[in-house]
Amino acid sequence: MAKGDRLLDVVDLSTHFRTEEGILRAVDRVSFHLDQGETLGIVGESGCGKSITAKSVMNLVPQPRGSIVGGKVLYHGNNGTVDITSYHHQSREMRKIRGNEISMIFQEPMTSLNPVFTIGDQLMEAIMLHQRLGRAQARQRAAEMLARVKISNPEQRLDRYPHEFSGGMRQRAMIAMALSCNPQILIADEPTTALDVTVEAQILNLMQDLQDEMGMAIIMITHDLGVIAGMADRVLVMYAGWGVERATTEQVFYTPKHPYATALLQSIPKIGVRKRLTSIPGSVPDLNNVEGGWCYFAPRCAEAMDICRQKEPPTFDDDEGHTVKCWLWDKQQTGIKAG
Amino acid sequence: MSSNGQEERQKKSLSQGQLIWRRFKRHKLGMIGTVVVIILATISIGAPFFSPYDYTEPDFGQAYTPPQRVRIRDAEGNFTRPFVYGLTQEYDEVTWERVYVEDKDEKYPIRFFTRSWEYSVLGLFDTDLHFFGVDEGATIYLVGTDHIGRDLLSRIIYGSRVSLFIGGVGALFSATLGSFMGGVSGYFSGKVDMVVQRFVELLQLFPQLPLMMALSAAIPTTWPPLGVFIGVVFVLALVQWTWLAREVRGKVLSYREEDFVLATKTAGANDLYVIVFHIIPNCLSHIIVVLTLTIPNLILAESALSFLGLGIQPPMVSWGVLLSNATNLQTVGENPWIMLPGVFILVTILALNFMGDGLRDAADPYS
Amino acid sequence: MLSYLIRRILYAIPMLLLVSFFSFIVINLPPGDYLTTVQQQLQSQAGMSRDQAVAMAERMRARYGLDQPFVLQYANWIGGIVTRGDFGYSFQHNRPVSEVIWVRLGWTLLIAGLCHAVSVIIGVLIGIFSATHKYSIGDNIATVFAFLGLSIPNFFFALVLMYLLAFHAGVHVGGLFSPEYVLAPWGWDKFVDLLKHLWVPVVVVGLAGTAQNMRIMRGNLMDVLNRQYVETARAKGLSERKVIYKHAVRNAIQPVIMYMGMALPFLIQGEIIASIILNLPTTGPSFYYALVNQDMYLAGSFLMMIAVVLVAGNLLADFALAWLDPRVRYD
Amino acid sequence: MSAKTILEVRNLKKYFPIQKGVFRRVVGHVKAVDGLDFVIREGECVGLVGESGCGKTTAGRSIIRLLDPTEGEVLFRPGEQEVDMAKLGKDGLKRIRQEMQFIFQDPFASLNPRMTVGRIVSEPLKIQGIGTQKERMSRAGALLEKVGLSASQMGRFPHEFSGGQRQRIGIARSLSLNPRFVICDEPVSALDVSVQAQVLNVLKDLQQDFSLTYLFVAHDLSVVEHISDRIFVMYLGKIVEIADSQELYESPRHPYTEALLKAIPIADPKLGRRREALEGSVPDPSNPPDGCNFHTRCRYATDLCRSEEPVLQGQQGNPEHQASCHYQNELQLAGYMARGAG
Repeated sequence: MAKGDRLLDVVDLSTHFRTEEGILRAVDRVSFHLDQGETLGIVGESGCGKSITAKSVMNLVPQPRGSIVGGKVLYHGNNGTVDITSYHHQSREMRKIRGNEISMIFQEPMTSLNPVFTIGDQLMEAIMLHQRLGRAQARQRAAEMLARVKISNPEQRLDRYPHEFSGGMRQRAMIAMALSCNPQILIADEPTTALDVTVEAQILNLMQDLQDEMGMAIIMITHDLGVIAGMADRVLVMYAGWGVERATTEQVFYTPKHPYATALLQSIPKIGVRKRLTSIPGSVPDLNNVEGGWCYFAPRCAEAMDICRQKEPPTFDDDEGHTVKCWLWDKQQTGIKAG
Repeated sequence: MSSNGQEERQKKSLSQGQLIWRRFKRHKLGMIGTVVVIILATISIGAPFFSPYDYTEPDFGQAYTPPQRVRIRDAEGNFTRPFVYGLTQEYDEVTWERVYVEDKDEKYPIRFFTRSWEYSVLGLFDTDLHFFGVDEGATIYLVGTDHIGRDLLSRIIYGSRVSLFIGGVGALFSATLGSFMGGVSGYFSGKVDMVVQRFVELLQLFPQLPLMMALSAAIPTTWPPLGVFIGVVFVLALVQWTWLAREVRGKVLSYREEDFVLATKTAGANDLYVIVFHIIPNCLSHIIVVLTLTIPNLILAESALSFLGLGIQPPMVSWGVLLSNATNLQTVGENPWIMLPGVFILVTILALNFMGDGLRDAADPYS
Repeated sequence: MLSYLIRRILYAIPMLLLVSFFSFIVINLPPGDYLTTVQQQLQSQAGMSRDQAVAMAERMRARYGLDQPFVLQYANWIGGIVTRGDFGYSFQHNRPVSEVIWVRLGWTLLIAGLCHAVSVIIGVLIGIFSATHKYSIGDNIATVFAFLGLSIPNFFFALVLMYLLAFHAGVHVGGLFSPEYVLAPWGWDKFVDLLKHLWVPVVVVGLAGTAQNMRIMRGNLMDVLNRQYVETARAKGLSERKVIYKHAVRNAIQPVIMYMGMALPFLIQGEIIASIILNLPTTGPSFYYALVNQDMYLAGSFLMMIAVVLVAGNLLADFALAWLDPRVRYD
Repeated sequence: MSAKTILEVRNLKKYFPIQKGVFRRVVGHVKAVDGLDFVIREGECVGLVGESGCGKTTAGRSIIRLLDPTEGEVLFRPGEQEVDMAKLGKDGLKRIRQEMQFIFQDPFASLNPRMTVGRIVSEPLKIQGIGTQKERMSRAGALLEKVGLSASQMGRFPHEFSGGQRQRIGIARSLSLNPRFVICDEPVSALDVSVQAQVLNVLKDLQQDFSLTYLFVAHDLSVVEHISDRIFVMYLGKIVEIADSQELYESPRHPYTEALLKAIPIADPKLGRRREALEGSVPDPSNPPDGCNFHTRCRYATDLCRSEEPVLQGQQGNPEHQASCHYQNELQLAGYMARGAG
């Protein structure tokens, strides 16, 4: 497969949760795609559904309360195109993909490794499972992977337990584990949020180096616009379960279309610019049992119109693939921006 | 915003207590348990009213009467109001044992709010009103009688007073002691904590029942039944408090480091203020849960002690005392209904456990 | 690891001393002693005068050291235990205590140990099932069973079981052997007969423990299943079986092991009361009669030995935990 | 800056014992805060930055005596009189609490879930015995309005508010005693980006309106830059650099500061592409390296750095800009602006 080939098509993905208060629409008709070797950033604030989107792609939605209720996740793998949502979450087919073709690393490096097994055990597990290697070979490969994520003395470190590693080292070990089977896609769910800036920079650089070497595509999930700007080729902005804007990183940062994206960019403090921050008033709506039929961002939006409170905005697409889910871009409504 | 905005707002003006109550109402087993507990408590408070017979009055002619069946169909197969048949005694011709036979000619309807033996209400006035009974000349032993012909149901109802009281008061006593010790040890840590913790550990190294047995054996046999009763409550509470003390200590330790407690300290509050206004209110729901779960333990312990003759002494009755008549296998085989007080213990403990579990889930939904 | 173990063992020593002292205090609480009873008997049955009886009792007190101050009595007692394995004299049995307790303690430990093993295995298995089939019918049944198990007083359960077996199934119950085997030498038949009797106390005593283990395992496993490393294991592509049994259960079982140390008292107390009803030759009945008759050295020794067993049980649980969890070892 | 000094910290240390072995003997100390010296002047906002474990939170808590310092003086001068916070007894401490307050990081843990917002905000007044119940409540209402909430929400409970709102309630509480000096411990790090801006703006407005002095503890360098006049950089329990905010970002004097600035993520795809990363990780604070703390990770380190500990001192010709580096006058370190931003 060559760089630029389509790897993943997510179409109208909806994932819901049953909660005490009713149905929570964590992910609501979200679409995006991913090409070979590129990095897609998914950005949004807590509770916007970005993590659940990633877990849906892995078919790892928390059971039994959550389920994928609509849409498709088309994975164009080595064995042709499959729709991941059509597999049972525990099926053999799904497990062949997980950890082998699509891997994932998580936000909390402190808790994502099992405390009672050695790092080596945990690394070898996936290698032995997917690559059908014996223990000795798997151990060999595990040590190689640790060396690759720049952990010194990999042979000795294999026999260590997670609590003997620092946060940054654990995240490296997680990356080694995720990449040990040469996956096509690496999903990184806030991989550096729990880490210090200097360690964050180490980890992000490492991920970029490994991407250059191994050629996998990355889905980078984060709330940090700085991380997105540094890593992503294209960006999906999420708000309250919706994908509100999708474009190249340059487009999103320099010519954002959705008022939420614009406001978000203005609300982060910039060094050297000491003017008052533009804050977004209010807070994210409670997504339990919301009735649709309006734009969830309207109550916080400076440019909200009547229609925003009455009708859900459709997604508008310019010819260059820059999409936005906002009434301001409807020619019938304004004509100003959409011009 | 949306049509459910109204509801949103309504939902949101609830205190923690109200939220707990809302969650508790959704817990089915918890609610069932609570209803059973309320019924049991009502019956034990109104024991004389609900007892058809005087529980202390022997009737040697009626010894070991089996439970009488309440019928709603008479011999001709017609449905009528509930009634019992009269009983006649016969002797088995082979074994010469006494057997009770229903006399199908004598029908005695069950009457409600009847009058029979007299009792006094709170020492204020005397009355002879009872919840149910039958006309003079017949008997109504719904769960049979004991070896000297006392109505077992009345005895169970009176026994519930002692059993529930011991459970409730003992739990309250041990909860007070436990919360105090746990709170002090958790909040002040250091040496105080060391001493209390070692003592708690020491007590916990002994299985509760043998320890209670040993302590109960220390209650002088010369004491009157009421004295023994108070002694038993003390013994139970003294052995039980350590459990709560540990839990409260843990809670206090975690709350002590909570930011809201630190915030109060930075406002200049002293330890007493912090404990009274912040730590206790936050531990309270937890303490109530543990208290609820302590009651069944104590009822169980009391019944075991009394069963062994080391607890409540006759003529006072508790469920354990009643069951102590069932130690002889031969007697039980011939009169199996004397095991029935055990069913009451089981139901009570089950109901209290359900209630406690429901409360715990409601108070601490994320643990 | 080693320092952890040594610390636990060193810590147990003062605890053992405290336990013995506390046992001795408790046993000395009742007013009077065994010889008060003897004195009354001498008066009423042997026809002695009050003065004669008192004098005789005093002589016996002096002989057994019961006229000494409390602390000295304790020192003598504990000194005898530590130096000679002498636990004092049982007035009731007219024999040294050490001749009475060991066999009985052995049976108690055997039964409690069996119950422990059974309740851990069954409880953990049901707990795993329940947690992985949350809110299913099976889970609900298991939950109700657990509540029943925790709520039924075990003397009542023993009673009902005996009644059912004796009068409805026609089985011999009570004791550990059928009458014909009690005095018989050990052999296969006697062993089979033992098993036939042993299951009753095991079921009676093990029920509550099983229920408790099931509740703990269910709660822990449900908690562990929400942990990030379980998700990591799933994301690797491991089968659900492996995710649960290798990654989740291994972590969830630690509190069960910790609880094993704490569960021992419940099992032993259950065994004691069940034995009294089932009339087993274990500590239970003997302890009970020793208490009733103020046979203080015997009762005190039983109480202390039970606590000693618990100290040992807790130590074992600590070691097991350290072996299972590298974080504890790390110290 | 010629304003008078409000807080002077001298040689502040906070060690936590480490117990090990069979007898739990104290075998060493985690030197969380290891000798801080600085002054804070009235009306300024000082940012205290550093990575996790550098001791910044411990420093804040030791100053306000949530922790008792192991050593050192904390001279606080709210009015004419000077007190040493580190040596105050209970009564003195209670009185001084009116002048020095604290804002916590976690908006969920810092409000008692069983109290109404009105009670939470007015509680410090009650503890200090100020005013009648009615007066206290009206002050609480006014403060809530001040932080952008409504006085009508006083009867509600904390769980009914979002993270940003809760943080503002916490701020209102800390201002109820009308303090002069407030220590803000990572007040926005638990919040979402859009809400973070609300809280930062509130903090800035309040500083103006109540003429407050802030010690702003944080790990996010862009947030700190935004709100602070001067910045202290901490590494392994020590301050390594003190400078005016703008100067620090333009021309850092300590290699660690330089490394931090290079690692800041920039929300600009053209500039933020690749960040230069500091190698290695923070050494064990119970066993800090000899010489300069930072030499194990410093790209400029020499033998001098490995053997001799540098002192925090002013630069030639610029005594206000202090750094603890042997080569602070020689090294040409790159500032944040060198990355093309700003």
